[in-house]
Amino acid sequence: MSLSVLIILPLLTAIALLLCNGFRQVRVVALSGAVVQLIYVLWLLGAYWQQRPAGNAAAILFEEDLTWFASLNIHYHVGIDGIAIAMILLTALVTVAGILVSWPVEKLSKEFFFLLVLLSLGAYGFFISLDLFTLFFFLEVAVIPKFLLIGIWGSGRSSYSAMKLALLLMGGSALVFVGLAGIYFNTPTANGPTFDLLQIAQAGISTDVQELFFPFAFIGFGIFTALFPFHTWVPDGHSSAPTAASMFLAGISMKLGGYGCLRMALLMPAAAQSYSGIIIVLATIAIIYGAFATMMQTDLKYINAYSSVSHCGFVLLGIGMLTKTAMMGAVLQMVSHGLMTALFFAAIGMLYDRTHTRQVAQLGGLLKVMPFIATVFVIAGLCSLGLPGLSGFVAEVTVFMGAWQREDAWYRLATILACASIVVTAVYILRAMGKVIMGPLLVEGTGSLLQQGHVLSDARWNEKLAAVLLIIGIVAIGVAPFWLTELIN
Amino acid sequence: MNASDILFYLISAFVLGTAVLAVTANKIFRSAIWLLFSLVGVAALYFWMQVEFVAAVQIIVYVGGVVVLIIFSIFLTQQSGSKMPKPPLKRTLFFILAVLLGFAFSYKIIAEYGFASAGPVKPFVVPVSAIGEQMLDTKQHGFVLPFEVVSMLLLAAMIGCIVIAMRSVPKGKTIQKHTATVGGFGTSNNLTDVPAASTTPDEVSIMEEKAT
Amino acid sequence: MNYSSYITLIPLLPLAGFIILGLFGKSLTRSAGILGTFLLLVSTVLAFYTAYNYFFVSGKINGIYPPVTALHYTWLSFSPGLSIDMGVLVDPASVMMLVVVTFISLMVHLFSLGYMKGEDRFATYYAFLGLFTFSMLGLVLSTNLLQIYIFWELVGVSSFLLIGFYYDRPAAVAAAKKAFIVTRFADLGFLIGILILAYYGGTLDFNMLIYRLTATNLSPLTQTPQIGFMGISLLTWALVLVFIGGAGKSAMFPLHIWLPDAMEGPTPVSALIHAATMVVAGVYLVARLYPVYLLDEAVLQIITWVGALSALLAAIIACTQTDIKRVLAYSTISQIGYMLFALGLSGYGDTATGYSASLFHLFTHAFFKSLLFLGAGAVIHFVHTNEIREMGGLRKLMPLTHITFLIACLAIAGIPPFAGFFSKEEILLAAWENNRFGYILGLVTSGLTAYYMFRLYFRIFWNRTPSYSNHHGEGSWTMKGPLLVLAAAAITVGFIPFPHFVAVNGQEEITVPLRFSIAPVAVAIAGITIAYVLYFKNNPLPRKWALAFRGMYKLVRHKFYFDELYLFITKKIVFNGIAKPAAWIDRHLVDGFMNGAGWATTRLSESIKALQSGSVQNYMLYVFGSIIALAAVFIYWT
Amino acid sequence: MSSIPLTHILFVSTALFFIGVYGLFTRRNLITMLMAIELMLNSVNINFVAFNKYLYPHTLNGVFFSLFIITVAAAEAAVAIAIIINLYRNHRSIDVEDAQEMKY
Repeated sequence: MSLSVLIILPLLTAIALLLCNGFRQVRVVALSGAVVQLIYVLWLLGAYWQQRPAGNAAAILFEEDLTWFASLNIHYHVGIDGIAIAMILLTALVTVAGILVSWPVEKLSKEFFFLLVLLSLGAYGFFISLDLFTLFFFLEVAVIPKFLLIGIWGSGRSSYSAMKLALLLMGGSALVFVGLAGIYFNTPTANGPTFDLLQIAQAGISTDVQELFFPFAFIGFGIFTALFPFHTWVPDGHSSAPTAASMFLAGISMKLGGYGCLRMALLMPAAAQSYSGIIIVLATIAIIYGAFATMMQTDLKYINAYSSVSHCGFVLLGIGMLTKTAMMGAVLQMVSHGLMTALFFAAIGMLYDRTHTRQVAQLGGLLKVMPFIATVFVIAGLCSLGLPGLSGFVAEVTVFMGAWQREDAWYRLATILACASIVVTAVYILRAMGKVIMGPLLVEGTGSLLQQGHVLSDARWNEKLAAVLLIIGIVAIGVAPFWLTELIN
Repeated sequence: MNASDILFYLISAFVLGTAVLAVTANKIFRSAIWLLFSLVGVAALYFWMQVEFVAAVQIIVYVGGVVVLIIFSIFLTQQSGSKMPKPPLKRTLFFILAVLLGFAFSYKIIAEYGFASAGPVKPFVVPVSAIGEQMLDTKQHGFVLPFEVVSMLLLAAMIGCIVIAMRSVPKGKTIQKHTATVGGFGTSNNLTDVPAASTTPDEVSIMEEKAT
Repeated sequence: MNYSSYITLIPLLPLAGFIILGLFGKSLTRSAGILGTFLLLVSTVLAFYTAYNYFFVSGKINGIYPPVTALHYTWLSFSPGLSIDMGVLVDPASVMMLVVVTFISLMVHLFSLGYMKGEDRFATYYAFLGLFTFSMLGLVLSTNLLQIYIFWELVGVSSFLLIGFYYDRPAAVAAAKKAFIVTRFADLGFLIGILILAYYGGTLDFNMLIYRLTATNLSPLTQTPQIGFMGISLLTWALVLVFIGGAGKSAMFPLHIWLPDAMEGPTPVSALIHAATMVVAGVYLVARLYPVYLLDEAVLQIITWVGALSALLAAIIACTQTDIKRVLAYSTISQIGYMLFALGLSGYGDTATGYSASLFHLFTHAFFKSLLFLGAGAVIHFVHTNEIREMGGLRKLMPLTHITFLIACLAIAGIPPFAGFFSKEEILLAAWENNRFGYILGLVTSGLTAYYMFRLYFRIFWNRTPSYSNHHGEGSWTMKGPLLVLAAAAITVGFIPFPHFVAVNGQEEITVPLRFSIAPVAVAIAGITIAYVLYFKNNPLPRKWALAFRGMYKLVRHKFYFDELYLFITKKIVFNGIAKPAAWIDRHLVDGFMNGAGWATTRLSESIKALQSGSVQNYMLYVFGSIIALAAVFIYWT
Repeated sequence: MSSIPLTHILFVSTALFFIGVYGLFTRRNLITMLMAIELMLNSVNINFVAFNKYLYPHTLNGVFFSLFIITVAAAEAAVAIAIIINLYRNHRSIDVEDAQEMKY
């Protein structure tokens, strides 16, 4: 049982991709790599579950520790707890789905799949790292492919979006690095400064240092997960990105930030406590304001991107509330939002492939011509608006229950406002759904294409498989959340 | 002041005078000739300092090699007799002032420091054999490693010269004037070698449609 | 008695139907409906079996029917003691609802076999019906506040799907959205109420919550009433918020606007969801938490007034509507208002009569209202219009429908011995004992109900000679059968000694004195008479009356302009006032700041890029200048 | 033995260096700029030899340095001229002002 396999497998896949010839080979290799990875992750999950009842109460399992760079005491130290394995599972699922959805990508397919695999590699490495430097390293590994994916395969103002996204995320990781370096130099451990999470947690960071460096690390990670004033890369980036990149971006990449914020809040509890008011204000603004901004969007991808801002606000709200339940809710929300938004983007991508428009006003009644895709769209929408039985509800209600445990009146007010967003969410989701899926059939973008005999076909096998995979995840959490909450606990 | 001293000042005056002429002469060919004299003067300075081997190398390499190379390149590139455009007066004045200032600054430093020359304790003799032995010596004060490095450098320079000077423009390709775009997305073109037009979404999706 | 062996099957069978029909419905076509109906039949039989076991085999213990938690497991655990436990709660109210829901649903399933025949998405329709039935049964059997919330949302979404079943009709889509969003808005109150109750009660379980709040002073909610918000105690807040959720689902004023529009769905769906089952969920919710509500009389009084007001206003509006289904929808609002009115009467000191009467009315109403809807469905199926002004004289063409519709009208008007009479009597009795003003309101509503129902009846079945030919008959027996069964129920269910079974604290029968019935029956007959005068024959009287009260008529005809008010709030305030500025701020201020930062950087680099001149000599100048400067620094400053 | 102090030789070499600098800046012809560079290199060589002779007469390090510098200078001159010729081919000019593509 080795966690390094999680990194080695994508690496091997990436190398194999470089040796491939022709896009048919490339996609098969990429898919099989992702599927093997998914199987391995499931196996890992099984192994993890076997450890717990066996009385293994250690916080971190499957540790591996290698000295990487001795003079700075940087280690390759990996290990997982329940939160990490939940995120890894999410990554594996979204990766397989993303590769399936990009099945027909012919343009520079080798580079495309290479970058996708690289992005997933960065995410895996990030989630299993226990060394802050390795963590940061993998965070950076995950940033660069996004820039290229959007810049090269994107649509619309792709270079602008790619630039914006890369610059903001780079700025975020610069802040993260300042925070991490601050922790590194100010932790009194026996053998000098260390990046090791466990040792730092054991040694404890003094309150002054926490309060100085927590904002850096938190805002830095926060930018990745659409913290309020730094969220503007989300709509532009997502809307310009190709379908799979949107899925990866929202499904995996934004979760890097949430996971990082959570780790920082757990590592520096004193500072998290003193800054929690600010975090909650920003998170509440993101939730409400993101939701209202979504109502006015006319492009399907913008709708989902803004709703991501709103939904990721729940992650930050859960973290900022600092109660155990709320934090669990934050993790649930990360997993749930990852699956849901990936599904949503996949559905939008499928619609766009056929109709060549994403404007709500130009679409209508698609249930008639592509029932499968429309159903996927409806399921994603219902999950987004927090329908019980799908994962969104479980996550949101957990966040609310946890948030309500803070007795302060202002925290309560923030919680109520956050609750109110479920109504706004319902409004924008139903507006989009009512127009695009229901109503009279209308496809303006391809009026001419239709006349030329193009048929608006329903989903192909690869798209069906991708959607079904994600829906299984959503329903598995929504119908039986206990397995996931037990895992996270 | 003995004859040796006078000789030194004479040589110095010669070196500096010809150097000034070399950098101010109107015609490029003359400039090269003045440079030649100046370099010969430097060689004379080495003789005066009793390092005959260096002086000999100076004459062989500089006078016999570099200057000849320069003259060749003059012949290759333009009419040797034509006058070069004079630099604008403002520029000339500015640099004369700047150079004088720099010289004064250096002069001051050198004069202040003084280099306590108690006179040579030991006469400075440079036998060629000593140079040769030390050059190829592998022991502590040997220079064999720099020697080898320099020989590699010379080889590299030789090949490099040939490659640079011989590179001819391949047929069918015009030299692209590389216009760098600020903040633009040059990467996509470099990476892909695909015309930018094909990145429009419609074509991509049409391609995807065809693929299935 | 151990119910767990089969009671979970009751909701799970319709769910199985939903999954099977949802996934494989395409290939089943006609048999989809039969499969769905069969699964529901099994459920119904099980539900009746459960009721039989519960009421007659297990019987009373200490004078009351004890609540039994038949199944219980932790679904989602928040913190120690606080978790969503999925379970099955069997108590008189839930068993009663179980019977009602399965029975009405079965009737609707049967009816739809004929009514929806030949529809494109026949299997999908049955799948959605299965989903709804599952959700409603889950709601009824909930043991837990959040469990009821979960199914609450699920019935909401199934209602959305069914209202929007004719998805290519913009009106249907708009109605579906409206229904979902309005109830969602109300659910927000419900959710916050749950959060308060759960936090201070320390549990989500109904029985535990009721025990903690009533039997002992365990909870800070009752222990220290001073903690509150805006001068109102938290308990009051929580109960009011929960009631808002209920009021939204039950379409009480001012959240009633979605229900009339919801009539865009297929008529059998209206019969099931928007008449008999889902819309009474609000009543059921308050009844579930009844012991807690008893702690706070102010909230109960609010409920009374909301109920009474809704009953009256909806009845008034119903008098002027001409769409057959909308009349029935307003009548539903009115009747549910009646139920809540009765439920809230306990706020005046009486603890028993109102509760039983309310649930009794819920019980009887389910039968005759679904009968009315199915009858209306048959009529619509026959004449292909909803507009009563285009109908008339159908009694000869649809004799069976005519008879059953008449029975239902008599039942809802409160004419003895039909079902509505008994339950209405109890409500009015409770009102008479506790709140005389409320009693008068109830009486007026009762008269109005009789009037508009018979207006409808005369208008459809008498009034003028039919302009239709009897070309395709009344419909198949799958459509007629349910009408007959429900008509039989509408006649008989009133004789069930309801308070004996469903009552707070095992309170015994309510006896209505015979002379008390005189006033309500007289009022009802008066209403029927007016309707007879105006509508039995095609005459100009209604027009005259409408003209005489022109202003009022217009106000009522436009439903007191509630829709316009809501449209103003949503369009002008929410969309233009909040959402538009938010989107604008995001694009121009927040994003503008980001772009501005980028722009500033570009400007800066533009301004210093001249340094990179490309001229070698300039570069050399920088190099030598820097060397000299550095030399000066090192020599003189160190 | 002469009585010339070390400083005088240094003055000469400094003067030669600045004459080179002057040429480097005022000339626009690449070949003449190269010549100026040669002058500067020579002045450095003079320094090395002079320091060796006056301050460390028992070693030969300065001499070696000047020898290596001469070698490197020769290589440099050759490469520079190759570049100049290439430039001339592309631009038909060896004026430094004409070769300004490498700007922003």
